[in-house]
Amino acid sequence: MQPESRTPVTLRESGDGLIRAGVTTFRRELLIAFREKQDVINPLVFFVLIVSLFPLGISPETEFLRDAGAGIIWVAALLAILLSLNMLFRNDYADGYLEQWVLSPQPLAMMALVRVSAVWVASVVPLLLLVPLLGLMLHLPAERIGVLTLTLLMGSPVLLLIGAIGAALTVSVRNSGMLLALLMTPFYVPVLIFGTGAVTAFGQGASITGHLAILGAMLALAIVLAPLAIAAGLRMSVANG
Amino acid sequence: MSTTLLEARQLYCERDDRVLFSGLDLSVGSGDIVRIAGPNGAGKTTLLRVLAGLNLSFEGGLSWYGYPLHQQRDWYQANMLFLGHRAGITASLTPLENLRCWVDMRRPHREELLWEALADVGLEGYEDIPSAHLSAGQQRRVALARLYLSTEPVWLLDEAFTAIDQGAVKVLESLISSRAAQGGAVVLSTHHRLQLDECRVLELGGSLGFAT
Amino acid sequence: MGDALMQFDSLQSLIAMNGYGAYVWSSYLVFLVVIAALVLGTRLQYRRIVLDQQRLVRIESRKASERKPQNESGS
Amino acid sequence: MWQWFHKLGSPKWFFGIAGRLIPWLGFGALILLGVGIVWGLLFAPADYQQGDSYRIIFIHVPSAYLGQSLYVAMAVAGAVGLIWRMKMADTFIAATAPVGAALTFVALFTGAVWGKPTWGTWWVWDARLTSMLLLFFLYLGVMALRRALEDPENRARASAILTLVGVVNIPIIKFSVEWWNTLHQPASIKMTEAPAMPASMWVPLLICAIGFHLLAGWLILMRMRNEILYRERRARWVRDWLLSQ
Repeated sequence: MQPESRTPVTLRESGDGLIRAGVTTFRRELLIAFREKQDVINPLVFFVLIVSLFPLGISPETEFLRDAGAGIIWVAALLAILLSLNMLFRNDYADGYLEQWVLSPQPLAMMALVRVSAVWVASVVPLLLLVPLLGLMLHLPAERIGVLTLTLLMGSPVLLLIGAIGAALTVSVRNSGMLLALLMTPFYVPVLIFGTGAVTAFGQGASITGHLAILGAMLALAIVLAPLAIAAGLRMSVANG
Repeated sequence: MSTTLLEARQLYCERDDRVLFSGLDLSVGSGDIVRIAGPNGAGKTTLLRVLAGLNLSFEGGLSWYGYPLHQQRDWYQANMLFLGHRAGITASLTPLENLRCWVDMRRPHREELLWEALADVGLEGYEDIPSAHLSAGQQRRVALARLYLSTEPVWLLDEAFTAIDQGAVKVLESLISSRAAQGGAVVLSTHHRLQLDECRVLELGGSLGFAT
Repeated sequence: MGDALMQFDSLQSLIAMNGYGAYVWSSYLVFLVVIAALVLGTRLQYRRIVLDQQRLVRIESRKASERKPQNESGS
Repeated sequence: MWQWFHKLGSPKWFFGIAGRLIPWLGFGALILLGVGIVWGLLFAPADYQQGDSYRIIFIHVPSAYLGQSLYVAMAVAGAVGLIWRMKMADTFIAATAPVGAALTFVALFTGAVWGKPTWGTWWVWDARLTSMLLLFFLYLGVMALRRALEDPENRARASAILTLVGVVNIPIIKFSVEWWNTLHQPASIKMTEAPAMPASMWVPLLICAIGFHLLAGWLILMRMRNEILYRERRARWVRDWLLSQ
């Protein structure tokens, strides 16, 4: 059996099948997340752990927890996302799949966006499912938990997209966990301010449409600009392997 | 003369204070096999990564099919397969899934082709166990299975023959020559003594690097 | 200087600055310290580079002189 | 076209130009800062509200202003470095980051100290001070990333990307911090805008501002020359120049 290559040489115009490549990247990320459950569970446990520190550390009175609850959950979610970001590209960089992925004939920024959204679905949505539970733990009234979950729903993709820029830049750095947090946390401040701002405004009976509009604007900006920076960062990290 | 697929003009590259190569010209046409030879650390890997468009810190011109490469990145990457030091196999996925993810990013494929490619590299029965349980040599074979599936005319193989046993060496050599025979072009670096007669050698390190 | 004339009649009043002296002078002190640190850092950086270069040249000239006695055996 | 741009940023040419500029910048800064600070400290009249504590303004405002404009300058250099692959752009970022960080720190410290006599607390979560604190973290981020990446090419590209991401975020951060500040800050403690200053106050401030710019230029050019000497240390002209020192 002459080991002839299975497929003839064909000079292709350029990579077609953007949808197929996107679906493949999305499905692959979910498959890996499902197979490596630990990488999804750890941030969740960390999230609950951080939230339960505040009543212990400060005070368990209902009155304090009701005021500070939204902020506590937001900061804990932010830190949990930062934790899971560190592993975002690391395994693929180590085993060499990252350079194959960068070399695939598809627009890298688009693929990066698909990949980050897959990670959002795989590891951040479970986080959001925990928010109502933690809200009750912190004696938050039901509607306020609803608003809190809504702001996190809009804010967490922004946190993930911006954090992925840092992950792409530091993927070739050895123990880059702390470095990633140092680089990206200043960029999280606006999202944190308007996320918690919406909940406090709702608590005082004020309308929150303004806050949600700004969160939406940040989300749109992140979706458009962040993938470009992520792609540039990945090309840089993969350069000399 | 065969159509030139990949061409490098006056390549210059330095890394941590050493000039790896300067003034390097290389023209690879269809049907060519070029072996990059030179001692370790002479810049073989760097040159291959420059040709693959991964490494951007070099000076000089690179063109694909006559067009400047940095303007034709997608078109070039659709017609080029790069195999680096690391196999690029994800441990938590099975060989089948690894191959499927790789091919799906490039073109539609028929499922049985994957099974046949894995059979060709001698991995029958291992298709659907997680790659983590495979040995390094077997993982390398999964990467070689891509060559069976590859319709890309240009192959860039870095240390192609490392960590594979004698049987696989024969297979790889015939694959390379058949790719060149079909009008493709292969640029590879290896320490293994290659039995391919019609292959040009590009010497790196020491003398001025140009295609002998 | 327009209507700006000397505001403080004595050194003591200048230092005290109607009670704000501590704040004003500490700010200017920190400013001077930071700028001095920057200038010093730049100077040290420069000196280290010059020393490295001179060491490099010495090593190379010594290597070159060692190679000279035996016959030139190719670069 | 690409080659021509690359030649434009040739280190040797820049090294010579910077060499001639540095003495002028140095003396200019010395004279202007000398005059500005002495005038501000000794001759400018006390502020009717804040008394003499406002004299800190002569170093607080210029350093705050420079801290921000240097980061924007780094982002511009980053863009130039990414688009035209010019090595000098990265030399500028490498030289400017520490200077920007130091000046932002000076602005932070003097702002906090200025707050003490005015509102009785060492740190006021005022919008501008908080934004400056975040800007200081951005500088530390750039410097930390540069130290973490060994390969010069990666370091250049990574810091260019990070400064560009940063410069896009600075207005967003300032806007959100300002909004957040109005929400939580009772009006009385709001840091007063620079009061309508009589000539005897804003003239020394202007002199100090120009002096600060010359000082920053002086420091940055010196550090850029060091970077060039290090990066081009194998070049013949560097070797001769260094040995002639």
